[in-house]
Amino acid sequence: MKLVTAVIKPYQLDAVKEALHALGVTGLTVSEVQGYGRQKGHTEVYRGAEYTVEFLPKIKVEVVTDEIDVDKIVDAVVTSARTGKIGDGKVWVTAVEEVVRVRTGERGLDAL
Amino acid sequence: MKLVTAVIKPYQLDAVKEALHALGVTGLTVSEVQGYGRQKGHTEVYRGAEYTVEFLPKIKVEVVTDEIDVDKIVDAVVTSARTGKIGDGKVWVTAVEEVVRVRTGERGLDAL
Amino acid sequence: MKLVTAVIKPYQLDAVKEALHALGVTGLTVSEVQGYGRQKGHTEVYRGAEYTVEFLPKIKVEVVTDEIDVDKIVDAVVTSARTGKIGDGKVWVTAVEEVVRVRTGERGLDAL
Amino acid sequence: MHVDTGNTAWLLLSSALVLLMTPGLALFYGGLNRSKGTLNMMMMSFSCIGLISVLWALYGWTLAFGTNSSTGFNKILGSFTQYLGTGTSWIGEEWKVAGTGTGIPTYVVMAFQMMFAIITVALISGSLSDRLKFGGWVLFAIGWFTIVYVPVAHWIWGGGWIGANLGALDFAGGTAVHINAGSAALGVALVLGKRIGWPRENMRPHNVPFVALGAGLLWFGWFGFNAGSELTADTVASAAFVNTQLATAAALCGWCAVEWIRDGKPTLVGASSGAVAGLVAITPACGFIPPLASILLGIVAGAVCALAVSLKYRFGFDDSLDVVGVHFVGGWIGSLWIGLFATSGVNAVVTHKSLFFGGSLDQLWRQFVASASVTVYSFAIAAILALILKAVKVLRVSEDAEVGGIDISDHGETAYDFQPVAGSSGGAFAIAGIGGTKADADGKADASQKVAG
Amino acid sequence: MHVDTGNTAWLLLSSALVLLMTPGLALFYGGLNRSKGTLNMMMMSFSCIGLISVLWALYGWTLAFGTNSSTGFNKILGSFTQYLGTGTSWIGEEWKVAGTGTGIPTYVVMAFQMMFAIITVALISGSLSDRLKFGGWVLFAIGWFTIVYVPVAHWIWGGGWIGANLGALDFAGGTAVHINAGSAALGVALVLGKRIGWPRENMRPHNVPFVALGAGLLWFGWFGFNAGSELTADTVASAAFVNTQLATAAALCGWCAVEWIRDGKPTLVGASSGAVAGLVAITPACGFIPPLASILLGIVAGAVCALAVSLKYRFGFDDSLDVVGVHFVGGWIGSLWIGLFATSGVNAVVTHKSLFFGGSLDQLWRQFVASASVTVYSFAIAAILALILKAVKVLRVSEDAEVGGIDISDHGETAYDFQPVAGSSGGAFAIAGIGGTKADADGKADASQKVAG
Amino acid sequence: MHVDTGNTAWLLLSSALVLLMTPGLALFYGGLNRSKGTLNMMMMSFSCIGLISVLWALYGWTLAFGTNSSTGFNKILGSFTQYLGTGTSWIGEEWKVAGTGTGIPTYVVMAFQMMFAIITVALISGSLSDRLKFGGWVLFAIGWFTIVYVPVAHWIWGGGWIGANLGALDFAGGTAVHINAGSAALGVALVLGKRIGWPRENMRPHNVPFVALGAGLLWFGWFGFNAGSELTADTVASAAFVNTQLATAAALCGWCAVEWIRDGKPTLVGASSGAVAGLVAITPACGFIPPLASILLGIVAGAVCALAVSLKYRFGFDDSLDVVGVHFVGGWIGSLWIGLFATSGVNAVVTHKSLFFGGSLDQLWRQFVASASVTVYSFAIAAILALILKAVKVLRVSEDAEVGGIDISDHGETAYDFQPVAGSSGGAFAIAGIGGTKADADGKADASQKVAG
Ligand SMILES: Nc1ncnc2c1ncn2[C@@H]1O[C@H](COP(=O)(O)OP(=O)(O)O)[C@@H](O)[C@H]1O
Ligand SMILES: Nc1ncnc2c1ncn2[C@@H]1O[C@H](COP(=O)(O)OP(=O)(O)O)[C@@H](O)[C@H]1O
Ligand SMILES: Nc1ncnc2c1ncn2[C@@H]1O[C@H](COP(=O)(O)OP(=O)(O)O)[C@@H](O)[C@H]1O
Repeated sequence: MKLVTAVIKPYQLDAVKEALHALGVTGLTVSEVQGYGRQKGHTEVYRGAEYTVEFLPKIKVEVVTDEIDVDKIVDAVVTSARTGKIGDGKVWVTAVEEVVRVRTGERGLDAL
Repeated sequence: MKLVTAVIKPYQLDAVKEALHALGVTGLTVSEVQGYGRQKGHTEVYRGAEYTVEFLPKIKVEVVTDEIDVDKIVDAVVTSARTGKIGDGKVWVTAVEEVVRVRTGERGLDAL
Repeated sequence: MKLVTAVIKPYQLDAVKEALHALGVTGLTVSEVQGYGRQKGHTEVYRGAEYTVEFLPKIKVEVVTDEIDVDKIVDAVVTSARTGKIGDGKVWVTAVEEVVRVRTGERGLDAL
Repeated sequence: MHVDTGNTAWLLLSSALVLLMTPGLALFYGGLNRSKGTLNMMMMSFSCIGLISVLWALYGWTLAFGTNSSTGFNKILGSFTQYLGTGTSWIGEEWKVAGTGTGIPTYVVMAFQMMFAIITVALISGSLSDRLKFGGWVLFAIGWFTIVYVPVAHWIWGGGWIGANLGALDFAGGTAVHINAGSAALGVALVLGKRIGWPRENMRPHNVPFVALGAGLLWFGWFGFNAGSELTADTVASAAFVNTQLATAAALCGWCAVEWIRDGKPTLVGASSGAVAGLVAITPACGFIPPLASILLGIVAGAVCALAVSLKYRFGFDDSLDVVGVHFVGGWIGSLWIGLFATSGVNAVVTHKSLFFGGSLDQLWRQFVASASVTVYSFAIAAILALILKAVKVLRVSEDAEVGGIDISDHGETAYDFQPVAGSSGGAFAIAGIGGTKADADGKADASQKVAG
Repeated sequence: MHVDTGNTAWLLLSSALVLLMTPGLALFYGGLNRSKGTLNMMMMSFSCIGLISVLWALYGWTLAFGTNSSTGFNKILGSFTQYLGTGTSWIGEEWKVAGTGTGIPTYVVMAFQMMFAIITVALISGSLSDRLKFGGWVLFAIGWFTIVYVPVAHWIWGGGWIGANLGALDFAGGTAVHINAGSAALGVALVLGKRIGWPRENMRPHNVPFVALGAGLLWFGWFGFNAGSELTADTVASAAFVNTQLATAAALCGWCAVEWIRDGKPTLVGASSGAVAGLVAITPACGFIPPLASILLGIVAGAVCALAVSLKYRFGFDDSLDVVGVHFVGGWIGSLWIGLFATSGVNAVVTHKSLFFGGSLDQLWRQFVASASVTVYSFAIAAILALILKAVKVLRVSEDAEVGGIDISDHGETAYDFQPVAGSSGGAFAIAGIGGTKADADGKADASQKVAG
Repeated sequence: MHVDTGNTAWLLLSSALVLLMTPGLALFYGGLNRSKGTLNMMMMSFSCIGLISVLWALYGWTLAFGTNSSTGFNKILGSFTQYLGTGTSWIGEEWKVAGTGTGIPTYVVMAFQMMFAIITVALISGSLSDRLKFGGWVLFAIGWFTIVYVPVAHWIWGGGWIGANLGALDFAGGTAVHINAGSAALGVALVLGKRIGWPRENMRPHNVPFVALGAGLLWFGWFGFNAGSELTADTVASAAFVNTQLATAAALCGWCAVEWIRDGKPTLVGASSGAVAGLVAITPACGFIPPLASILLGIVAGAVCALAVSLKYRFGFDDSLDVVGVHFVGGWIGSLWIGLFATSGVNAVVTHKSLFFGGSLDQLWRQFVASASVTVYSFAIAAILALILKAVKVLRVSEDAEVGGIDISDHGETAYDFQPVAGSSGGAFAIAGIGGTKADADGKADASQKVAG
C-alpha cells in the first residue's frame, strides 16, 4: 500500500475531495499546515509597522491507498488541485507497510 | 525503525497514551486533523440555512519506534482506540531510515 | 527522494528555516503539533483546581529532498534547532517514491 | 425657560447609549461574518462613527433639523445656515420640551440625533460583506448620508412633509432608520452581486459569542434610542422603555419558536437575531402602543423575520448578514403596527385613529405611504450611487482579494493571531513568530537577539 | 405628586444597567465553560431574557408587587388582578417615593424589577452546563420563576412576611436573588449529576478574556442593581454606590490573595470571580452599612468564596461554574453582614440593632431566618422540578451528545469558526470552506461558481 | 442646599461609566497584546480596580481633595484627616456645585474621582507587557499612586499650585491622567528594557475585534469621564459631550488618513487607536473650546499620534502598546490646545486669554509649565520606583518565562482553549481533553469514568 500526501491550496480542497470521490476513494485525512516556497506571502500593517508574512496557509491531504490506484490518485489530485498559479503545492508518495481499521481490526486493503 | 501513524477519535487519546505508556513508549507527537470517511458528519443551522459538516475532528498520533515493538504498538493502539462505532479510525506503518535526537545528536534507537 | 520530518521547539523555527535556506532548500511545510516526551509540561490553576498540562506545543517541519542532500539537511536541522535543553525534539527520515509539482505536473527532482 | 437637569441627564445618557450601539453593531456584524472579512465589516461601522459625526456637525444637523425660512421648501429640507458648522453662537441655546416649561441644551439634542445618523449608515454595511472596496464604502457612506439620510430625517422629524403633512408617526426611527437602511442595503447588494461561492458554501458566523454580545449591547443601547426619543424622563418614555423590552423579548421567543418547529433546534444566532428584529420592529411604535400590543408585535416580528431571512436564497440576492430580512422587514412591520394599535391613551400626540383603537384605516394608510416613499427613494438613490461607483471601478474587490480575504487586501491586517491548542503554553505558531517579521526594522533594531526557548 | 425627572432618569438608567447584566452573565458563564457548550450556556441566559420578561409583565409583577386585598394572604402573595397583563389603565400611575413629595412612573419600577427576575433565573444555569436538555431548561425556568421567584420576591420586597413581619433586610437581593438562585442551582445539579469526565478532566475556562469582560459588564450593571434599588438619586443611593465599589474591589483582592498564598499565582479568572463574589455579598447590605464595613465584607467574601469553590471537589457535586460557591455562599455572607454592621447612620430604615452598631443579635437572627427559609424553599422546589423533568425524560442529554457537545446536539451550531494560524491570510480550513456546504441550496444557487484561489 | 436629583443621577452614571473604562482598557490592551501575555495585561488593569479603589477610599481622596489647614502646604497636598478612611461622619455631606443652589452627595464625587485614579494607574501597564513580574507591578502601582497620582491630582484639581496659582486648565485629565500616565510608562519601560525579539519579530495584536470593542467601551465610558467632569448636567457638560464626540471622530479619521496615505490601507487597529488618541487629546480641552476647534484638534491628534507611535522604532524603546505615542503625545497636544482655543464663550471659568480667542500666549505658557512639570515629576519617580524594584529583583521575569508566556509563569492560566477547526463538533484537542488532567483530584473523583466517544 501507499500513502499519498498532497499539500494544496485551501480553496482547492473541495475539488480534490470530489475528484478522489469519483475514483472511489472513501476516506482521507486533512490537516492545516503552513507552506513556505516560491509563492510570496503578504504584508500586514500594525500601527505603522509593516510585517511580511512568509508562510501561507495550505491544506495537507493524506490518503492511504492500494498500490494499483496510486497513479490515478496522484493524477487526480494534481489535476483537481491545479490553478496554474505559483504555490499550487506538491504531492508525494511513500510506502505503507501495514494498515489497520481500528473499529474491526481488519488489516491491509480491507482496512480502507 | 518504523513510524506508526494513527488517526483516532479525539476522546480516545487518553486511553491510547496510557496504553502506549504501559508498553514503555516514552514519546509521541499528536496533531489535530479532520477526517472524511464512512462516519457521517452533523448538520448545523444558521438563520434557517442548514449546513452539512462532512469532516470530523480526529487526532493523529505519530510514534517512531523500534522495529521489534511495532506489532505490539499497533495492537495496543487499535485496542485502546476502539469504541466499536464507525469512525474509529486507521493505523498505518511506514519505514523510517534514520532518527536523530536534536538535543544530543544521538541517532537510531538511542534517539528515542 | 527522501522526506525529512523534524519535530522542534517553536522558537527554533526561524533558525531552522534559515539554516535550510542556506543549504538551498526552497520549500518546506510546517504544522502545529503537540509533543509528549521527557520534557515536562506545566501546571495551570483555575479557581483553585490545578491542572497538569502534559503536552507541549511543537512545530513539525517537513522537507522533501534529493537523496544526496539528506545528511546535510538533517545535520542542519539538528544543529539549528538545538538549544541543549530537554524537549528539543526529533528528526526522522523516510523514503519518498515520487514527488509531483501540482502547478506544472513536473515529477521527481524537478518538482522540488 | 431653564435647563431641567433630570431631562438633560437622561438625554446625555441616551446619546451615549446610542453611540455604543454602533460598536455593538460592529461586533454583531463582525461575529456573523466569516473571519477573513471581520475587520472590514467592523471598519465599515467604525468609519461611520468617524465620518458621519463630523459631517452631521458640519451640515447634517442644520439641513435635517434647522428650520428653513421658505415654508414650502421647509417640507423638503431644513435650514442651510441656522446651525451650519456648529457655530458657538447657539452654545447656550435650549431646545424647548413640549408640555413642560423647561428645556434641554440644543447641543445635546444635536448629539443625540448625530448618533442616529451614524448607526443608520452603518446598518447598511451588513449586506455588503467581504467584497466591497473600502474606498467605495467611504464614498457611498458620504453620498447616501447626504442625499438620503439627511432629507429623510427632515421629512419625518424635522418638520418635513411626512411628519408635518402626511401625519405618519415614527417614534424612534422605524421608517427614518430601519426601512431607510434596509432598502438601501438591498439596492447596493443587488448592484454589488453575490460573494464568490454563495450560497453553496457555508458562510456561517465565525464567532457566535460576539453575535450575542453585540446583540446584548444593541439591546442595552436601544433603550436610549427608543426611550430617549421622548427627550424627557416622563411616563411616555417609561412606556417606550417597557414596550421596547417586551417586544424584544417576545421577538427573541418568536424567532426561536420558528427554529424549534422548523429545524428542531433553537440557536443563539437565532435568539440574537430575534432580539434585533424585535428592537427594530418596536422602534417606530414604542411610544404609541400599549404593552400587550408590543408583546404581540414582538412575536410577529420575530417569527416573520425568521422566515424572511430565507428569502434571499429563493430570490438569489446575497444580503450577507440579513439587513433586508431583519431591518427592512422588521421596520415595515413596526411602522404598520402603529396603524393597527396606536392609541392616545399611551401618547397624546396620536391624533388619527388606528384600526384596533378606533376601527379606522386613517393612521394605517399614512404609515403605508410614508414607509413606501422612503423604501423607493432610498432604494433608488442607493442603487444609483452603487452603479456610479461600479462605473468608476471602486465598487468590488478583485477575485483574488475576495478569496484571500478583504481584511488582508483592503486593511493589511487579520483579526486573530492566537492559540488553537488546548492548555499549551502559547500556540506553537505564535511562539515561533510565524506571524511575520518586521519588514522595515532598521539596523539598530535588528541587533536585538532571540534567546533559545 | 409629580414625576421627578432626576429620579426617573436614574431608574430608567438603572433598569437598562440591570438588563445589561444578563448578557454580561452570559459572557461570564460562556467564557468559563468549555467551548463545546458555550452557546448552550449563553442560550440559557438569553432565553431567560426572552421568557421571563414576558411572564413578568403578564403575571409576575402583579403577584409579586401588587397588593392582595386579603391582608393575611398578602403576606404570601400579591394581587391576582391589580397589574394583571400589564393593562394600560395604570400607564400614568406613579410609584410614590417614600420621604419625597414626588414619584416615579410605576412602569419604570415594573421594568426595573423585571430585570431582577430575569437575571435571578439565569444565574441558576451556571451549575448545569454541558448536560441539561435545552427544552428541560425552558420548562424549569418557567416553573421555578413562577413557584419560587415570584413569591420569594413578594415575601421580601412586596409586602410579604419576610420584609413586613420578620423584619429581615435585603437592600438589593442577597436573599431574593443570590441565595435563592444559588440554592436552586445546587438542587438541580444534584439531580442532574456530574458531567462525563468530571472531575478527572480539565474542564477549564475556554475564553478567559470573555470571563473578565463579562465580570466587567456585571460590575458596571450592578451599580444599577444596587444603587438603583434605592429608586432615587439620593445620599443612600450614593452610599450604596460607594459600598458596592469598595466591597467588590476588596473581594477581588481577597480572592487573589488566597490564590497567591495557596497556589503561588493570582489568576484573572480568580480576580473576575472575586469581583463577582464581592458584588454578590454587598448586594443585600450596600444600603445599610458604612464603607469600612464594606471593605471588610469584600475581603471576607472574596477569601471565603475562593475557598468555597473547592468544596465541590470534596463533596463530589458538579456545580460546573460555581454558582453555589459564589452566589449561595456570597449571598449568605452578605445577608448576615447586615446583622453585624447595619446602622441607621447610613439608612434610616434600619430599626433593629446590629451586633457592632448596637451590640445586639436582634437583626442577625432575622437575617438568618430569612436566608435559611429561602435556602430550604428554593432548594426543595428546584430539586422537585428537576426530578419531575427527569421522570419525563427531558432532563439530561445523551452521552453521545454530551461528548460531541451540547451546542451541536441541542442548538445545531458551534461557537467559533476561525483562524488558528498566525499571520495567515485567513485560515486554510476556512478558505477551503471545510465548514460545510449548504444542504438545501436550490438549483439556482448551486450554479454559482468557485474561482481558483 | 439640597441634593439635585438630576445632577446626582448624572454623576452616579458618570462614575459607573468611568469604572467601565478600565475593563474596556483591559480589553483594548489585551487584544493589542500577543496572546501569551493577554491575561497578564488584563490583570494589570483589574488589579488596579481592586487595589486603587480601596487605597483611594482609605487615604487617596482626603490627600487629593481634602483641604489642608496649612494654606501653604495645601498647595502641595490635601488634608491628612478630613476624609480619612472614608468615615461615616460625612455620609450626608453635600458637595456644593458652583453657580447653583444645589449640591451632590460628596460620596458620589469621591466615587467619581476614584474611577479616575484607577484608570490612570492602569494606563501605565500598556508599555510593560509580557515581561514585568506581576508582583512588581502591584508594588509599583501602589507606590506610583501614592507618590505621584495623589499629589498631582491635588495640584491640578484639589486646590494645589497648578490649578490655584499657575492657572493652568485641565477639564477632565489631560495633564493629571494622560501626560502623567504616559510619562510614567516611558520611565518604567526604559528601566525594564525590550521584550525578547523586539522589534525584529511581529508582535502584532492577537485579537483585533477585542481592540475595537475595547475602544468602543472606552469611548462610551469617556462621556462620563469628560462630560461628567462638569459634575452637573448643564450647557457646559453638553459642550463637553459634543466636543468629545467630534474630536474623537475626527481623530479616527485623521489616524486612518495617515495610514491610507502612508501604507495604502487604513486599519481597524488604526481606527481604534485614533479614537483613543482623540479621546485623550480632547480630555483636557473639552469644556473650554468650541466644536470646530475640537474637530481640528481631533484631526491633528489622530495624525500626529499615528506618526508618533513609530518613534519607538527609531529610538529603540519598547513601549509595547504605545502608551507614550498615544497618551503622552495626545495629552500634550490637548493640553496645549487649551492655550490656543479656550474661550469664555464656552465656559466662564476661562479667564486667561488663548492665542486664537484673545491673541495672547497667556494661557499657553501656563499649559506648558503645567504639562512639563507633571512630565518631569512623573517620569522621574516612575523610573526611580522601577530601579528600586530592579534592585530587589522583582522587576523582570526570567527569559524562559517570557518565551513561554507570562500568563503561565505568573498566573498559571492561558487565555484560550478552543476550536481552530471549522465546523467541527468541538476541536479535536479540546475533545481529547489535551488541556490537562486535574492534578489534585482525590480518589473519589478519579473513579468517574470516561465514556467512548
Ligand atoms: N521541498 C518541499 N518539501 C515539502 N513541502 C514543500 C517543498 N517545497 C514546497 N513545498 C510546499 O509546497 C507549497 C507550494 O510550493 P511553492 O514553491 O510556493 O509553489 P509551487 O509548488 O507552485 O512551485 C509550499 O507552500 C510548501 O507547503
Ligand atoms: N484511505 C484513507 N486514508 C487516510 N485516512 C483515512 C482513510 N480512510 C479513512 N481515513 C481516516 O479514518 C477516519 C475514520 O474512517 P471511517 O471510514 O469514518 O470509519 P472506519 O475507520 O470506522 O471505517 C476518517 O475520518 C479519516 O480520518
Ligand atoms: N517516539 C517518538 N515518536 C514521535 N515523536 C516523539 C517520540 N519521542 C519524542 N517525540 C517528540 O519529540 C519531542 C521531544 O521529546 P522529549 O522526550 O521531550 O525530549 P528530547 O527529544 O530532548 O529527549 C516530544 O515532545 C515529541 O513531540
